[in-house]
Amino acid sequence: MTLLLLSLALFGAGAIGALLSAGRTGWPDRVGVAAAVAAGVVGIWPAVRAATGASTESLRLAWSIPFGSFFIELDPLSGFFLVPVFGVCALAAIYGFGYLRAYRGRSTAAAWFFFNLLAASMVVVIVARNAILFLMAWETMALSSLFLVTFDDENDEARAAGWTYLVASHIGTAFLIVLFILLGRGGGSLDFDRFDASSGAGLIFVMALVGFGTKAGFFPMHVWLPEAHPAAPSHASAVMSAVMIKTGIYGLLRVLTIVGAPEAWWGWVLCAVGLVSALAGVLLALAQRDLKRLLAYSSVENSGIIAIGLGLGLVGTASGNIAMAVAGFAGALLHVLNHSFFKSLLFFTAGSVAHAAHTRDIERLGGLIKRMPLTGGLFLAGSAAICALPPLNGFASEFLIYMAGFDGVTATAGGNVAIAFAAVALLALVGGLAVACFARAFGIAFLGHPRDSSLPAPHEPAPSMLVPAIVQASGCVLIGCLAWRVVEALGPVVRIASGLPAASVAPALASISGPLAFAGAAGMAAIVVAIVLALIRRWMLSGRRVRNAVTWDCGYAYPTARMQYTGSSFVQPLTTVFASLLRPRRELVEPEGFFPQRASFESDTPDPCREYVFEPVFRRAGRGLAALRPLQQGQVQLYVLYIAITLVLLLLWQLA
Amino acid sequence: MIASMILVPALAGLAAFLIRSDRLRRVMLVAAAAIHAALSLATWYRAPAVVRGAWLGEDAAGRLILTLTSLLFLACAVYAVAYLRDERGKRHSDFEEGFIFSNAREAVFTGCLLLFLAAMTLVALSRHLALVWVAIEATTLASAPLIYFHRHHRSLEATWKYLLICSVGIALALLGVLFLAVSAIRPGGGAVSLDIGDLLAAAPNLSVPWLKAAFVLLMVGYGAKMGLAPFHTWLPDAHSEAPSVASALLSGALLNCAFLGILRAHQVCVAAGLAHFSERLLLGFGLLSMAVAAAFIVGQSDYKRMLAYSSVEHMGILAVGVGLGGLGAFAAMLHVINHSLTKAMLFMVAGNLLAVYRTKATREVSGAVRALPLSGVLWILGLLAIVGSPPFGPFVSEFLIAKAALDSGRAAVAIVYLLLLAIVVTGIAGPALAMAQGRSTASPDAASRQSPIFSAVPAIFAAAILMMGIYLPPVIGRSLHEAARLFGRG
Amino acid sequence: MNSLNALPLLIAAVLAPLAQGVINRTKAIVAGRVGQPLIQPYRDMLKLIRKGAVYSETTSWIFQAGPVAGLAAVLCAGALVPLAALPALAEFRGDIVVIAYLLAAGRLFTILAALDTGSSFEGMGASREAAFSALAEPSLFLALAALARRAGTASLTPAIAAVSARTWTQAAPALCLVLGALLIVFLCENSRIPIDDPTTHLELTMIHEVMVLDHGGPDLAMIEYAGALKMWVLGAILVGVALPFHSGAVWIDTAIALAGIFALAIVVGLIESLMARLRLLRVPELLIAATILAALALVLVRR
Amino acid sequence: MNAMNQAVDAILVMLALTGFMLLGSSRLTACIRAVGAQGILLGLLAIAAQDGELSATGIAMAITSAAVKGVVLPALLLRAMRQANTIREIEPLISYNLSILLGGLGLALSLWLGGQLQLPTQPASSLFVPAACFTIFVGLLIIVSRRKAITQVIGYLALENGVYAFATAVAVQMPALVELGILLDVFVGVFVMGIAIFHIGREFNHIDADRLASLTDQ
Repeated sequence: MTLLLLSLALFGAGAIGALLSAGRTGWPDRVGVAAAVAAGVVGIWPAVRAATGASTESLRLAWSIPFGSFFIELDPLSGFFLVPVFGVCALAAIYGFGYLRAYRGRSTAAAWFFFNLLAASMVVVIVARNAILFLMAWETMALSSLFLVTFDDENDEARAAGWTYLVASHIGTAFLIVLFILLGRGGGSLDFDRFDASSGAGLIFVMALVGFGTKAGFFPMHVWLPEAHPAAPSHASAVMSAVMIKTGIYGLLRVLTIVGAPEAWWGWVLCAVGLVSALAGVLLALAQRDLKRLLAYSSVENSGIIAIGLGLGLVGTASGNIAMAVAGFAGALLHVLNHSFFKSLLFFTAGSVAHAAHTRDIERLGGLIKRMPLTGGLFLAGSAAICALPPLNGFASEFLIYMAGFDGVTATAGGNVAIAFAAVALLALVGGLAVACFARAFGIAFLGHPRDSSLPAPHEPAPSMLVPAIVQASGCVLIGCLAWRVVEALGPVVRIASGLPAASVAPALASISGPLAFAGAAGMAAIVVAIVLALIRRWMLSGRRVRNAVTWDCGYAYPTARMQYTGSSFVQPLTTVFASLLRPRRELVEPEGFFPQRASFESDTPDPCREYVFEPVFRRAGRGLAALRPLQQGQVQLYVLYIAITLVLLLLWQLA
Repeated sequence: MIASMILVPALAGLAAFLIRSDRLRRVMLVAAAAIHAALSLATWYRAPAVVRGAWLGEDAAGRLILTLTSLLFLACAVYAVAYLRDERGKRHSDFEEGFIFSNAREAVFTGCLLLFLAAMTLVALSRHLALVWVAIEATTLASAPLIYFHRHHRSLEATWKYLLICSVGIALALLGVLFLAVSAIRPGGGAVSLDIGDLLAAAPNLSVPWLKAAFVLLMVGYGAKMGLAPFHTWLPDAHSEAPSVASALLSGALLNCAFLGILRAHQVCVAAGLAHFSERLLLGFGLLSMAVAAAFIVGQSDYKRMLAYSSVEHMGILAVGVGLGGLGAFAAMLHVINHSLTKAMLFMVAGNLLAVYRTKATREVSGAVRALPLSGVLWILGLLAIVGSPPFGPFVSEFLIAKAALDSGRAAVAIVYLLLLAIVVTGIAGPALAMAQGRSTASPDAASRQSPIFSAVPAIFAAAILMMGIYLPPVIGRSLHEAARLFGRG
Repeated sequence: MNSLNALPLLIAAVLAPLAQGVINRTKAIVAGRVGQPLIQPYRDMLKLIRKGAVYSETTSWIFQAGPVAGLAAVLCAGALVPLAALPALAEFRGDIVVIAYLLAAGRLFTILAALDTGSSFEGMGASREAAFSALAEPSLFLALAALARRAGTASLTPAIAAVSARTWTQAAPALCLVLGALLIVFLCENSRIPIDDPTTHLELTMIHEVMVLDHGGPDLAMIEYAGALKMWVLGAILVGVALPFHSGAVWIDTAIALAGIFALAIVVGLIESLMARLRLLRVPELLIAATILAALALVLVRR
Repeated sequence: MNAMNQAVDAILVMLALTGFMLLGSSRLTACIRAVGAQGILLGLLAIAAQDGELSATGIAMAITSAAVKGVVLPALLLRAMRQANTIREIEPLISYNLSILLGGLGLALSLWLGGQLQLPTQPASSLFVPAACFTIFVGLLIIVSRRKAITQVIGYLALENGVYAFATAVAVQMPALVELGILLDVFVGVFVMGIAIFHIGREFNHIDADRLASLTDQ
């Protein structure tokens, strides 16, 4: 606990220090990074100890704010969610040190102030055990990340994104306010341990789902996410995508632990939300041209996958299917951890690309892997991990979720089977689409020829931007190969999250870790075989003629880089299949005549939810409100008339 | 001591009209404000006993609003001195229509400021409802010239509307007071005076229909002053045309005083067992005001008007809070403080922006953080605070009001309340970001010429707002409870 | 796990190309030709292995990683698939998922290798491969899930072992639907008619063949071999469901299984000679149809 | 005693009639005279209402208020009118006939109110409440329906007169309220001054309040 408080203090010091040293160029960066890294290092140890159930400490101080109290607790669940917070924040800080050099010529003090503030507030959110404290931290988190999003505020998109984000998070918070008031109604206090959800648990669950789902990026409350995450500087995007949206998952889990025994329909709802989010996320990611936007949508997808896991877990607990419950919760939790690894990795590398090539539009990139082989390799690793390819960590967590699904398929009855089947099938579809999506992202951006000669020649980024990515990548591999150990260590967390007794959790976990080990082994075997085959091929080719030529051009004499397949054309088959859902925007200039001059096909996909739901609603509402404007049309006679009429009506009403 | 709190500003105000030298007058302004503040703070240490039948006295609610007013006024006085020094002897070209206009005489402005303070003090301190009425009347008279400081047709129009609407309202309020008097007449002849103490004592046997009618009239009359919809119509005009320091006082102090007037009537109703009746009215008008304000805030093109409407919204919130009773009343009293601090600060910052950008059109202002670093940041902070986002003061009170609504089982009220707050957020978030961020459209030299006082004063307020959000001094908390108990119904 | 468990993998490794030969021969016969000898695929691969290699300057190490990864993935997947009654080399809960994702891994690298060439032909093929196999995934999983539901376990070997003659008598319709779905997936994954035509000469209409246009020599050999192996492995699942005969004796079971697989090969050959390739736009509809078949199967097995 | 009561009733009726005069007449001078008349009537009312025990202060009050309301203010208004050289209210927002019609409605409303709110004071004419309310109603109606700022001031005066009339009803019980009435009149003085001052002080060369409409949200 003391270490935790110390790390909080360090974050705070970093924030203040960055502001105070604003005057001298370079200093805010040094201070901010140093503090963040130190805080991360200090904090991760107690977090791990708590996560593994070694210790549960709490601290409760009085607070003069009505119903407020400074009550924090570090239990396995909090500890588990704190680990990535500290880890990713520290690494992102190091990365940002190099990345923010791009903004030379303007003070980075604000950036580092808000970065450290964001980190600190996330920590408080996760340990807070009082509604007021929680909401304060929650909103501080939202605001500090908001100002990171609009850090590059001279660009209009960033400001628009900021507005969307601010509004979305406020509306989400409104639901949380209702949630906490409902929880606190009985106990007369807003401390978590005094909550009682004896009445209206269903309503409470829905409130939590909407309020926290907005932060976690569940469809359709995800609209802010693809706007905000790309706009932020990449180290901030990494923190937001990899860690911050997980606080939504955390909140949902925390509420579940409070409300006690779940009902089956919660699981179904959560599953359904997760499936829709995952599918929508991956489809929209598939159709994006902006690399970071693509990653943001894939965060929506992964939030969905986590939700599927949780949903299956809830169904399991509700229907007494322990194996399913444990597999579901374990999978979801492990995926939380894994996603924080590969998503930050992907954002780091994507940031390096944007940093080096000065564009995030994959249609203009290409051939990067020759210029920046290391970054390319790292991005490939991240892609493989997020596509859940064995033996990387993404596979481990999705494997567990599949396990939960299959347990539901084999060992339950009624609607539970149906939802489990749906989960398995759609997870499979999502997996396939994810492969397509990242094949496109990596293939178009890193392979082939550079598509746009006007871009500057890219180069590997500074080591400060490579090292964090390398760390995360190795993390992906390690967790993937040792997943079975990790899962066994997850025991305490799963116990708290699922509310099941330790006696039944431990064996269930043990029974999963075996298959997990096999699965990992199979993946590693594949790698070994591949290496062997590669060696065989080298041996065969040694001494034979190996020459380089142009790509076979089907006899066409003048191939140019612009003849390559573009991202738009790559996904065209899928966008046509799902056109009714995606409604892609297509600019097609058809070739005309016998000697066509120019023809082109471009497609981009704005968020259909935003385009066809939220914007119309807001526009309508705006028009409706504007219809009231004539009330204030300037004539004082009219104003007095209002008074007179109101008065007469009131008197008639009250005295009659 | 109480009397002195009224006399000091009143005499100073009269003197201000006579004094020739500007410097001396400014010194006196600040001095009077400081003395007044000191006196009002002193009452926290040695609270003067409230004497039955005495015309003046200080109860918890009065003390809160008085202290708030007087501290606010002190800050505004400092700001005003700097402002007047800037404006001195200039002839301005109107930046909307380009004509040349001059300001009212500084003596008039200063004098009216002080008389205004005196009147508001009287509102807070008078124990006799008729006297309350007189005081509120006086505030109208004293503040009208403040609105008409810039001598041009728009401010003239605003003043005219302010005078007419508030006077009509006040006349109705007088009728209400008379009705109250009638309701206090015992059938057997002989009557209870309008002293609050006597009224509360005699409350149970007041005649109900007269009391109801009286409350309706007072509610409408003072409501016009307080800016409850649909009587709020003067507010946006006055606030957009008055000099910012005046707007700050109007929104931060005057509205509270009118609110206090309504509270007194409500107090009597509660004592008379008509709590449900008066609370229902307050709830209704509160929500209505919030709704109207929300409708006009969304897509508002003039940022000073936007602030004015947000005042209407927050008056609605106060009414809702009191209407909920119990915890709601406590929250409302807390919100009085939070809103006054925030809104006063916002109007001052708006004044700074106006001075530099020379436009009230939201669309034409951007990059304030670059042009006026401190003011720009304060602008964002203030707007975030006013829409009730943690960790600022208003969040706490607004949260508590929502809690009061849900705890008392009024789910519908809570839903509407939160929905309207959300709508307001969508309306204010835009300007908050768009005006503060982006490339600056201001002329750098104008920005550089601005005196630090202009941003220092609001900065103090910002600190106070943040403090109210994360630490509520126990002494304030106690007197809030005391005040809430006056009309909290248990 | 005794040494016999290695049998399915070994058989597959050895005989996989033969199945291809059978298909080609069937087509030839139907077309009234004599056709190539059954062992022609072996000859082709030997020839390729003996050649040198030509790599495009455009390409990077990804291009060379493609074939290797593809083959490795299929080999490992094969280790988890039983040959009808013969249990697989390894079996554990959820090996179904591992098989599918190993194949996916192989596919990713093949696609990347294709994109690495920077030629729009390969791009075309890669794009189609990605799209169609993604659409095929759900039907594969649903079919397997249906089997798992019947067998009460999410492991392939027992799931297939659980399909007995009695099962057929009980749940014939469900199993037929499963077979139908699996068959479509099988054709799609192995890019056979009606999804893809391996023998077309027009790149614009190809899927798999065009992806590997730039590979030659040993690389191409690996790709061909991997393709054959993949077909064998998926075919083994299909046959396992279709032929529910478990005599205890290994040799009989093996014989039955081989018979089954070659029968499948002949079926494929017939399909290829009797049907035309679908227009690319129609392919998704076919795959969705497969999903629906599998879903129906589920409705049946739920009871 | 009884005579007093009849006198009170008579005064109240006349008050109501002046109200109709206000509504009906287009000439500003006529309106101003009507308001003045109301002022005088109120003075009489104040005396008549405090039946019998005439206190010196009471009489003084009555006289001063009659002087202010009946003489001073009308004079001010007439002056202001001449300065703004407007003789009549040209096309009001509501036609005179309609205003009179509405006046009738208002009278009905006031009578109903009088029925609802019985004065507990003894002895008091049952006409007090209706007459007062009606006068107030007339005031509001004029403010709402007329264009000229000066006409609105007249309406406001009528409104005040209504309130004052009611005050006299309870004046017997609490003299403090009469002081309020005075104070109110003083304020009205200030108010009218204000008007006078600022359109003497030019800016507009008209005094049409409905053309003071540049501040809107449209």
